[in-house]
Amino acid sequence: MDFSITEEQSMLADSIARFIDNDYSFDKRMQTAESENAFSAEVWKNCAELGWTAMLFEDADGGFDGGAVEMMLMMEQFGRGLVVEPFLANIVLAGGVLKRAASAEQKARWLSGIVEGSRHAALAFAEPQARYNFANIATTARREGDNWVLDGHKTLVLNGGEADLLVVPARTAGDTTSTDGISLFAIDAATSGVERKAFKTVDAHGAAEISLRNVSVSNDALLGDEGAGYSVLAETIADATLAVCAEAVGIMRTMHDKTVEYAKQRVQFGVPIGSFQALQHRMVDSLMACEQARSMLLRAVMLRDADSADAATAISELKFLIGTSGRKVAQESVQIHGGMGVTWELDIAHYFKRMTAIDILFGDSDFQLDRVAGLN
Amino acid sequence: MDFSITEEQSMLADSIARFIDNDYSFDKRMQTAESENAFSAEVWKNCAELGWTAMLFEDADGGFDGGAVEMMLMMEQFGRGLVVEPFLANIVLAGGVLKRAASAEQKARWLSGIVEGSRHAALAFAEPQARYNFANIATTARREGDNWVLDGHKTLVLNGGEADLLVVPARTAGDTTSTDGISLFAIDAATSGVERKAFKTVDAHGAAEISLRNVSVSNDALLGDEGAGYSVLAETIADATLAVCAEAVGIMRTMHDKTVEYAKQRVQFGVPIGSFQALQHRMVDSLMACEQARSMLLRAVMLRDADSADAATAISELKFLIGTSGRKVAQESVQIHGGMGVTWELDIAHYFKRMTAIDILFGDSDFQLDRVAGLN
Amino acid sequence: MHVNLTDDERAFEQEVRAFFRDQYPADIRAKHNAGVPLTRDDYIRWQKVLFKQGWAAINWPVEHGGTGWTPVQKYIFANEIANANAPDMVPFGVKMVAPIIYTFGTEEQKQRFLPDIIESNVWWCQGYSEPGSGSDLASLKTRADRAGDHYVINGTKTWTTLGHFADWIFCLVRTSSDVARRQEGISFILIDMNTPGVSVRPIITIEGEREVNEVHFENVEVPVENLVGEEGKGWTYGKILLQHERTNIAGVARSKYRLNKLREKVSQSVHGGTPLIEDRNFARKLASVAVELTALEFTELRTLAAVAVGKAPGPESSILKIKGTELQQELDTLFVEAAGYYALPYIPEQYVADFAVDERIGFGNETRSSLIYFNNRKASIYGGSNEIQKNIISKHVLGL
Amino acid sequence: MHVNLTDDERAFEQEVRAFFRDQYPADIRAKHNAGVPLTRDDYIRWQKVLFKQGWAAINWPVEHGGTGWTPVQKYIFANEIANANAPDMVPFGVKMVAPIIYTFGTEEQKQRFLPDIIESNVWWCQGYSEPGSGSDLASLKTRADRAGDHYVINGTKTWTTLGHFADWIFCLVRTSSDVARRQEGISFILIDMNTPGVSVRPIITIEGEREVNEVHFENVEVPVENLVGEEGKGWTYGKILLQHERTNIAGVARSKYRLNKLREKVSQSVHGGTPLIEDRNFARKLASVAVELTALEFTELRTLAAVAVGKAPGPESSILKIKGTELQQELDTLFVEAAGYYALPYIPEQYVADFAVDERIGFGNETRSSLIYFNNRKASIYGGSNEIQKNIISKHVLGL
Repeated sequence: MDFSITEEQSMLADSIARFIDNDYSFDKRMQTAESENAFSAEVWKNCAELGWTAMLFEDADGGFDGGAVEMMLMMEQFGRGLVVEPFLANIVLAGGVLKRAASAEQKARWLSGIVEGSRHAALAFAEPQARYNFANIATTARREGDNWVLDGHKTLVLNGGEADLLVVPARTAGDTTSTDGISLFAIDAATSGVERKAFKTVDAHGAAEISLRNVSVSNDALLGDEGAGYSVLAETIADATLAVCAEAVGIMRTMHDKTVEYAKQRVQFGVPIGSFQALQHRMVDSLMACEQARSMLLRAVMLRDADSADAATAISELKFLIGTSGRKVAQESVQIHGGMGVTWELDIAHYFKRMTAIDILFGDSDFQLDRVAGLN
Repeated sequence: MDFSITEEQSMLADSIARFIDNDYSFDKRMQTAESENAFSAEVWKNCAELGWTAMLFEDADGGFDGGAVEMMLMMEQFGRGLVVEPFLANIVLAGGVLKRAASAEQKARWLSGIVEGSRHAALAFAEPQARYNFANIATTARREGDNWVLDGHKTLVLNGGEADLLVVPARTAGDTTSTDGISLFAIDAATSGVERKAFKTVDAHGAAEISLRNVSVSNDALLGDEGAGYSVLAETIADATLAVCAEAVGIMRTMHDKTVEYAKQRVQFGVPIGSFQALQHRMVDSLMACEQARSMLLRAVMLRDADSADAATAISELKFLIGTSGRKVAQESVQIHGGMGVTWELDIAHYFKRMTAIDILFGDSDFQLDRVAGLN
Repeated sequence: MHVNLTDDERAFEQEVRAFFRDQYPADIRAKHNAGVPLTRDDYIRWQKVLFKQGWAAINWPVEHGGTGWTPVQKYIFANEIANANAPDMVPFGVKMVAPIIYTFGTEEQKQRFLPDIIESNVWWCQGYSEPGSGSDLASLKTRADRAGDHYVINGTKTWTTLGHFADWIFCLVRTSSDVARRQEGISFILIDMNTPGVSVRPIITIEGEREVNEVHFENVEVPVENLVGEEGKGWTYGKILLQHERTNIAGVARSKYRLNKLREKVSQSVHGGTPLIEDRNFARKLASVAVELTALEFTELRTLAAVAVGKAPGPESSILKIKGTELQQELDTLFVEAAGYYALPYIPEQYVADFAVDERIGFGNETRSSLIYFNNRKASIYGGSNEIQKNIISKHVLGL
Repeated sequence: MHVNLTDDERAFEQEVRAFFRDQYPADIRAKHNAGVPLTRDDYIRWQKVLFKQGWAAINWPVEHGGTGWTPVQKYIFANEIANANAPDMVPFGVKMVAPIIYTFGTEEQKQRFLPDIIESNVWWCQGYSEPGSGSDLASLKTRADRAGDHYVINGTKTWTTLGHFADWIFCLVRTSSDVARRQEGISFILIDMNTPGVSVRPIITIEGEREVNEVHFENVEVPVENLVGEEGKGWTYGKILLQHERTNIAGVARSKYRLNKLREKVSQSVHGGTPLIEDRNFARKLASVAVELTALEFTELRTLAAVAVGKAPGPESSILKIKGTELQQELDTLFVEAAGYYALPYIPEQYVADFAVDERIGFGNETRSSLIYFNNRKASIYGGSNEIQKNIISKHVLGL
């Protein structure tokens, strides 16, 4: 039982913290967020040069063997800085599937660019009818000669507009909700039959709706064994869920701190509003929520790095807690900021929107609690 | 749309209010509550003389034709006074079944005494395996010659120790949870095979566990048609649920008022604790809960008196609201009273216990919400 | 005690329902239902229809063009306008400044301003809050210095809703600092926004739209006859104004309409998936909000009934504001939960009139749910934050 | 960063588990599991077993008989004693007064009092709160007037837990009123309860049992050598005492044990009915509490780890008190909900040793659930109410 982190780990956290403080001001972030594709090539280049895009990959794949702890430290800082660049989509989601399922040859072809930060990719894990069940896949892939032909519709594909590589789960057997018969394909976004409608999300991340019509790809687009994609998908979504929870903990803490600070500065009735006991007790509730969330995060991270059988459930427990208490902390922060809290010009509003999006991503708190209680 | 009450109705409310204020002090109530059978014959006689035991029965049955409004006004006051005498068990439950199902002859034999307050009765509506589903009846009644023979076990029979008449739902057909095949029997508590274990409830009401072993009664013990008892039972339980909700509204308001009063008197740190904003806002939340509960009560009462088809659901909605917000108001009252709130000598503790019991009676808030949402 | 409507009330209900069915312009209805922001002209055109019907100023005294309706009639109207999903009268003129004018204004002021308000010829906005004066309104700093036959106004007002549409603004201003209680130095004044020195700056709110503004006054000269009532009495008038517009403050009828829409929505399958209502937990949450909403409806009816027999609504109506906004916001979150991933796309262009919803891609109004959720966080903040309302109840109802 | 126990820690865990399995007296175990209140002798007999094992004073310095355990060992012990459902040491002697004595007492006081505490020869109780001094402890009025070689004590202490079992009481008393800060007039003194003038009056709590008392002092003469530390420094000692006993303050291990018991209970059919766990809503509530509890367990572990590396636990531990008691009370309500109608019978005689549960009538420990729920409302009130804890966090952690 040890909560301490290594020298290297704390250096990693510090370097990102410095980057956020010095090179990722809120104004700069908003310029990026309001730009056409909500993304700064310069920032992403920076992430690559500092080795962050490679951090979570194995040495053999050109990475630095980072685990859940490293991912947590990075995402917490990205949360604090409200970073919009597609770390989650490229590294954790698309990269996560490739590093688990791709052959050496496929890795050389597709993963290396992701590790180096030169290639943009996306994992199309969601479908319109599925709500949050990522095993619910209606998109089909059928053999046609030596090729695979895909048909279907994918929703909310994070980084789907920017990506030149699409990782697409499709059904090669079984009925729509079966965990068997899911196969994974790596598809060049330029392939004919791929139609993308790119858009920004409410929290200023790039995404796209993607429809596939008779999209024909050669057999080496298949990642891993035919029909055996579910476990890879599950592992990857679990990592991604853990990642956004770490980001959320960074956001919760930041919103809480900014709110306490505001309450000390904002004077009404001749005194700082932070002197009103009703607000004090609510800010204490928020602090407790932050601490409880961090505790649950550390637990999930430790279990994940220990390859514990409980890790998956621990991540659902964490996501449930984040979903409920994160929403509360965010709402209280806005409320205590008063009118300013609902203006575009203040960062609080944008933290609020990101928290809202995180609750939804990979299944909201109700969905997670059903999983924890073994009800779905 | 009219929230006003008649002259007679307000006189009724006033007379009970006077009785509570002048003749039912907390000390007197506690003496009764701590006595062997938690019941004062003198008080009950008083209720009869003032016409309260007759209020809710029809003129033809020797009553005063009171409806849901009258019941509400009475129960609210009984709640305020923490009255332990078995008005609910005698009048609303046992009397409720008899007035609906009994023949003229049966009424003359059993109901008249209840109306006059001279006879004690009980309705055995609960069974151990049933939780809150009163249609779940394992107790059986089978014909044996001209007689009926009953076997089974009834739990938490309110006033079951005091009662000389037991109204017993038993199954004459159908499986355990079927709403068909439930028959109602009026049984002399002294009948052989009836075993009673009388006890007091945590809120100082008399009750008993009753087991029936080969209890043989003649055919004229059957109330109404064989197998058709469910609707009578449902109507009666609905009335009783409405009654305890009215009582609860009286209790909530009283606990709230006493808490505000205490907060004005109790000095800590040199000021009344009522000057602390965190407590003020929580007391405001309690006030709002009281007002919302009263609104829902008035609605249910009006729909009930209008014989509306929505009445049953309205009562479940009310009970759900009371169960959740009543618990909150009660817990806050105790909390704000501090150590004194958890002492036997202070009335707050006993209001608290009654509120807890009311949440459970006839189905707690979770049970009611499932009914409201059409899930059970 | 009974819950039924009289035959006359039922007839009235039919009349109102027919009016919204037949008179509410189809093009405005379509835009509004699609969540497309209405233009200034849309509002005015619709409000002139209400005026023509005699329903533009429901709560005004009859002699000024009010309806003289009973509380139950007002309740019925509120339900019908909500069920038609038709916009209410923009409140600043008819519901906010007008009562001050007809209660405290001169005969001349009444004749000059009231007709244009009820006929929607002049658009009014509100100048109360300031950057430094939110919950603590009495600390406002905008000055009105007397200079001969006019006042010179300097200062900034904020959170001015639809101020960019407005012709006139009513303001609380400081006409004297040399008073015992700071409230006593405040006056109520009417300002033509075309006066030199008045400038309006947009404030973009969390969801990205322009709804509120900052209004700046730089040496703005306002004739003294635009002062309403006595100098230094503005605070009293302002408070009375706040106590005035009680009906519908909780927005119960609108919330009921939204709840029904939500129930419809989740009862249908989305893109071939399972209807969300089959999720027992969601069904329970929906039922729970419905119960609280029904309770609030009756709390409001009780208040209206009390008012009808002459009791002042008083601070109890703060309960309506708190509970009403809490329930609005609970509904907001349920809409977002129902939308799931479709709450996330941010596509503003979808909400300008000519944008055709791309059904194949599948964005319907789901994407609107999060924007409404974000924007409506204001509900517990404006009109006196819910914390301020609790202070009011604590002091004036509980006597703490 | 890792979550595993070392081999040594696993071995320790086995040792502790074996101890509770083999050394915890069967008769006391049976009574305690049945919810039967333990007698004074039961407690003492059990505590002497712990002493024999060397585990009576876990947190004491080793030289006085403490264990010198690591935070993880203490965490393991807390889990094992909870899973054995064995009573903790009654805290007033070993956990409350002893640390004050060995930190601030004289050599003579240490030798005179500590051995009897660790050996459970003397039963101590606490004299802090007074009828007029609850949350505002510093307002206490019990006086200790110096008269030659003794103090004369007059006043009343309240909420004295198990005071009717106690031989000695430690009190905060006022030795001077003529001070700048009222805290400075308070001293920490030890009183033999057999001294003339000491009387103990029972306070019956909400559920009907005698647990706490009022202790009255009428001209009670106490030798000056019973003063601990300096006169007027009692408040400081008292505060340090409160900061002292951090481990286990949240009662997480006990709550985990209860949660598992509850899960077992609701997984079984009651009297042939459907197991409550099949009610999805109850299952979700159970899961939700479990999550919060797991989070709190790790919050506590983080605090312990911080203490281990020399950081003071500080006011953060107020979080443990608040969350811990909130979760205890949530569990209390779930037990009542699970019991349903069987939460209602009040049968005190069922809980005296010789009462046989009437299985046919069907009362099991269900009936205990409501009494525990009622009684444990105190958890958010005592030891500094949760409101006071929030004030502490607000001031000392948030700096508000």
